[in-house]
Amino acid sequence: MAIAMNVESKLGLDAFKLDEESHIHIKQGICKRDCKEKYCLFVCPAHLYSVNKESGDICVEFEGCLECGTCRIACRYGALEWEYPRGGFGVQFRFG
Amino acid sequence: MAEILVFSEKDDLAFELVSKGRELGAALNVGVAAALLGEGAGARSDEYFAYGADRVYVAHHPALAHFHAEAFAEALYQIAQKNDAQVLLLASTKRGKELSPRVAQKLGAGCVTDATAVEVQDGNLLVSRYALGGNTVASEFIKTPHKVIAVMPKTFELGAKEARQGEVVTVDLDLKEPRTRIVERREKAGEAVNLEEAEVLVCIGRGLEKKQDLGIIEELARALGAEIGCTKTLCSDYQWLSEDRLVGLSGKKTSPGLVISVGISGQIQYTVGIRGARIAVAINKDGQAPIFALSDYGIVGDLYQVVPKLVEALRAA
Amino acid sequence: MNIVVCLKQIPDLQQIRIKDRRPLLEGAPLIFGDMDKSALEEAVRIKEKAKGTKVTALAMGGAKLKDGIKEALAIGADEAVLLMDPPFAGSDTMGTARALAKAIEKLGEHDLILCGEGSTDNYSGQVGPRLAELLDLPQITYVRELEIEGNKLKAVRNMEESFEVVETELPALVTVADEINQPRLASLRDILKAARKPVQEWTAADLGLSEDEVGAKGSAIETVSNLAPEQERKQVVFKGDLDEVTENLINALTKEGVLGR
Amino acid sequence: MGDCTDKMDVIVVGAGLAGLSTAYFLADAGLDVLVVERGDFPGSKNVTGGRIYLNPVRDLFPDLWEQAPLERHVTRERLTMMARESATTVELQSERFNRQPYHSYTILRAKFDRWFADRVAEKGAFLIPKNKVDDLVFEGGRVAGIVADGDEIHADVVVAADGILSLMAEKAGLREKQQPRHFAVSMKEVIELPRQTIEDRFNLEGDQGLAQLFFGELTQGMMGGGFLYTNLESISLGLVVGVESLMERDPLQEVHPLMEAFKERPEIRVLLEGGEVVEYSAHVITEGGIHAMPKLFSDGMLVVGDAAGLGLNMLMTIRGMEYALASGAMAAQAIQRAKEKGDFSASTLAYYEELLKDSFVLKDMHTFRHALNILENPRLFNLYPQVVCDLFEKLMWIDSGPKEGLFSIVFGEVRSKLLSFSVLRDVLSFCKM
Repeated sequence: MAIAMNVESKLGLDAFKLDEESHIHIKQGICKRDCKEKYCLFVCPAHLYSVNKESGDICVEFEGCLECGTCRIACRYGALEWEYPRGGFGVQFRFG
Repeated sequence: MAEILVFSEKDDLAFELVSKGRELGAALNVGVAAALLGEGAGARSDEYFAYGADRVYVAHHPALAHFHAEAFAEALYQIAQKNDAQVLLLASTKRGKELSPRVAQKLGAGCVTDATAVEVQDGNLLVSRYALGGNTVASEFIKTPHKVIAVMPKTFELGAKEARQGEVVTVDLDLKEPRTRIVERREKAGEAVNLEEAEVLVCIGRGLEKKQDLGIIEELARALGAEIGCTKTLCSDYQWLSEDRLVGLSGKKTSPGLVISVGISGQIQYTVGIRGARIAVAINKDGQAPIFALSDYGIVGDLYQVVPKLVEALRAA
Repeated sequence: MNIVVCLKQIPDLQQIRIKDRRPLLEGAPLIFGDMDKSALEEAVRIKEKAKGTKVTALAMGGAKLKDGIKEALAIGADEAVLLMDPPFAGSDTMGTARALAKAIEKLGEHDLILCGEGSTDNYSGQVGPRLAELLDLPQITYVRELEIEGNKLKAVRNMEESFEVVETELPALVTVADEINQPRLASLRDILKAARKPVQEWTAADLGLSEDEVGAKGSAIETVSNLAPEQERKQVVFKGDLDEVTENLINALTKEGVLGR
Repeated sequence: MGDCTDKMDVIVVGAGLAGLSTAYFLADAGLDVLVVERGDFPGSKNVTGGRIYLNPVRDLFPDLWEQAPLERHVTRERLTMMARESATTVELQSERFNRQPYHSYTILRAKFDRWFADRVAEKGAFLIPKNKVDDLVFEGGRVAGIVADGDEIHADVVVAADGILSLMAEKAGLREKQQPRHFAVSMKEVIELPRQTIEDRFNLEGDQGLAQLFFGELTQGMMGGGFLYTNLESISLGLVVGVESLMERDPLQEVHPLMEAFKERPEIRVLLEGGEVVEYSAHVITEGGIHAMPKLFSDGMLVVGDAAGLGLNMLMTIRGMEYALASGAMAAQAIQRAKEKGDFSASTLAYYEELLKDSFVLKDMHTFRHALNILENPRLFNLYPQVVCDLFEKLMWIDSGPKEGLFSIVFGEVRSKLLSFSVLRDVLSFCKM
């Protein structure tokens, strides 16, 4: 297997216990009103954030969240309600 | 070992086992017999002979009027004991699968269910089955003198029919009335499907956004003359399709000539069900989805664009 | 009413890695299979309806079972019996059923034995029917709905072509399908409380079983190999515009002889 | 453990090194301790770059290290400055590092923490994985327990050991919202290679290991760097970028491709050849040092380890796990004292901070209080690595014509690139370390 990989396939290596509910809630109003930079699109090491082209909403594919917390710290506008996933859910590292 | 004894509540599946049983019997130097139990049993004896059975045991008994594992296990046990059958080949349908261990326990026998291959090795039978949730295939010998093997349907090719004669043995069994009673049968919604038989399969997964969109998948299936299968999410969670269309670990293990997986990422729970396919095709918008590594041909793209285009092209072809 | 639920710890399949076709089980946490959890949940639901019901969780396994069983007790089993003894290690379905049957007999009167219809790892579905045979009980497998009234048991079985409604009288053995219920998650408080529930550990000798009857020695199965299957797919991904890729695909499939039959 | 489910002596939130250390000592002292961990098992949510220094914590756990599932003891230390097309590496190979008891080890936390948790359970602590603490219970302004799934469980003391984001410390009002300036995001891949390949490739004998830090071009001028640690049968390779420098970069650039670009560097590519990536993880780490620490205690609550901001980038060494273990031990000590007094108010628990101040933990944090200012200097990540590599390259290069004198090469480079006011200021600021 090649060593070079894109981030999506890297996430495929990790074990994720999927919850139905997202542990990240985005206050779209704040994103649209206050945030021009959209830091979340750039700082997420799992590349989970995207902008919905039609609605302009910020979307997060929480299923692949590494729970690193970078977006939580980088969102200067308080648009992210970020909790850890429920117990037993989310990423489970085998090496760490 | 005097005999290989075959049983399935479905004659067509029993014929597959008889065909294979004949091959195994030749290698082990034993004959092949089949047990025909319950109402109407024995009507197709000639076909059993044509596929290779040397004899059939026909048993009529009130306790065998309906399939109850308890009574059927006792019946098979008595027939096996009386005729010194040491290998029992059953079809791993749901009924076959609940019957096998019970009769095995009566015989003090080791048992393998959901077998995907059986071969003779060193005078013994080497049996394969999926293990660890489909991640691996285990090859196993059964160490006990009696061996019970429940084989997945369609594992063995149906052999050619030959004009052969065999012996019909009517057996008297000492059976108790089963303690369970069937009070009702509720038909499952949707027309009957048999994915195991399908030559072409179109399987759909979470890439499909709405139930209404199944139409485009149906179009594709029509254009290909295919049956439709799906992943667990679509039938168990969303209930967009009936459960007999479930392909994978907890559903059907199929072996079509062609399977097209549409909008399916390729988790092992699903891919186990298409391992037997001769040619596998994937259509998925995520080019990194593991399904592509498990396919012969792939198209990376939005199924809502690719599938209609494919239907159009197939119709033109 | 006395209900015994049989549970098996299996490696968390999501955490198994395959390396050089070999499964790496080391490090994969042990969990109860989905259908085992459904069996337990069903037992607890019966207990919640029928006063005076006792649910015993019965499990065979290694040292980690002591931790794992807390979850079963937290979900609502009243007590647990653990078959933890080196001779049990490596038991196949026959040895497992033998040990479970002895344990159930030792537990005394039982009305209902609940099992998962198969373990989530090997799914061989053997322990339930074997156990029913050993205990001389009627077996009702693949159950998706279960009703118990007094001595009567009514179950809906999920068969290939239909749902089969079956009745019997207790005692009986039932194996459940995972659609029968959505097992609850054990809450922290319940897990803490569960620490006070009685847990017994029985050895093979306690059950009057010799080392040849259970474990690897008593196994009827010899596993020759257990490897990930080799599968070589061509892995051709067509690139280009939509017209081009569909045409390429149809050409390839025609060449393979799987189209137009 | 005791019989009372309504009240514990101590509830520890999070089974990382700090939380487990706290529970280890408290359970040993006979207190009722409950450790609540949200992962499938202790360790399953925990990541580190990769190495632990044992000397500061060796004596705290005299029985622990012999059996601990650590990876390799580090005998080779490398520091690599990366320029655009070249890299200069300084390497230390020390016999001192190869003498027992070993100085530092590489480590994989999912393995280690899980094992450590079993030791803690043996001491008598009650560990419950797969459960998340959602909130704190307050009674009369003091922390009196936790809320999990709607259930309240009470305790004399709650120990927040829930990692760097410490939602517990936040809920307890012990800190403000975290500032991007004080944190970096760290990405890491674990890449499997056969043991023998690792030993051959990095010139290691047996269980010897290598640790390598990188700075320069790999972060494209942003604050940060890279790391590589050899484990027994894998390599931990990672890249760290300051969150604020990422946010201030113009134009903004996605962080995850930096990791791939790093792996593509010729110096790195050869080290990974034939390997298989088996895990990708990421976490924020503290860069703020003492400036990013929350308040460490309140009535009924203590904060330990990463949750307390106890991590340091000392430029040459990255620290954290020792602080976590030591702070856990000191928290346990403070709690025991509070238990003896029967008083769990802030004034009694303040003893924890006194202990930290008297120890290497807060002394280090104080000594390296200027580290962030130095690290925020972009010249560290673009100019200096480039100058060093260019100079070295010129010294080594033989052209077709006559070679310039060595002194004049050095002087020329220094005069053209380093003779500026800002560089002088940098030198002065480095002296503060």
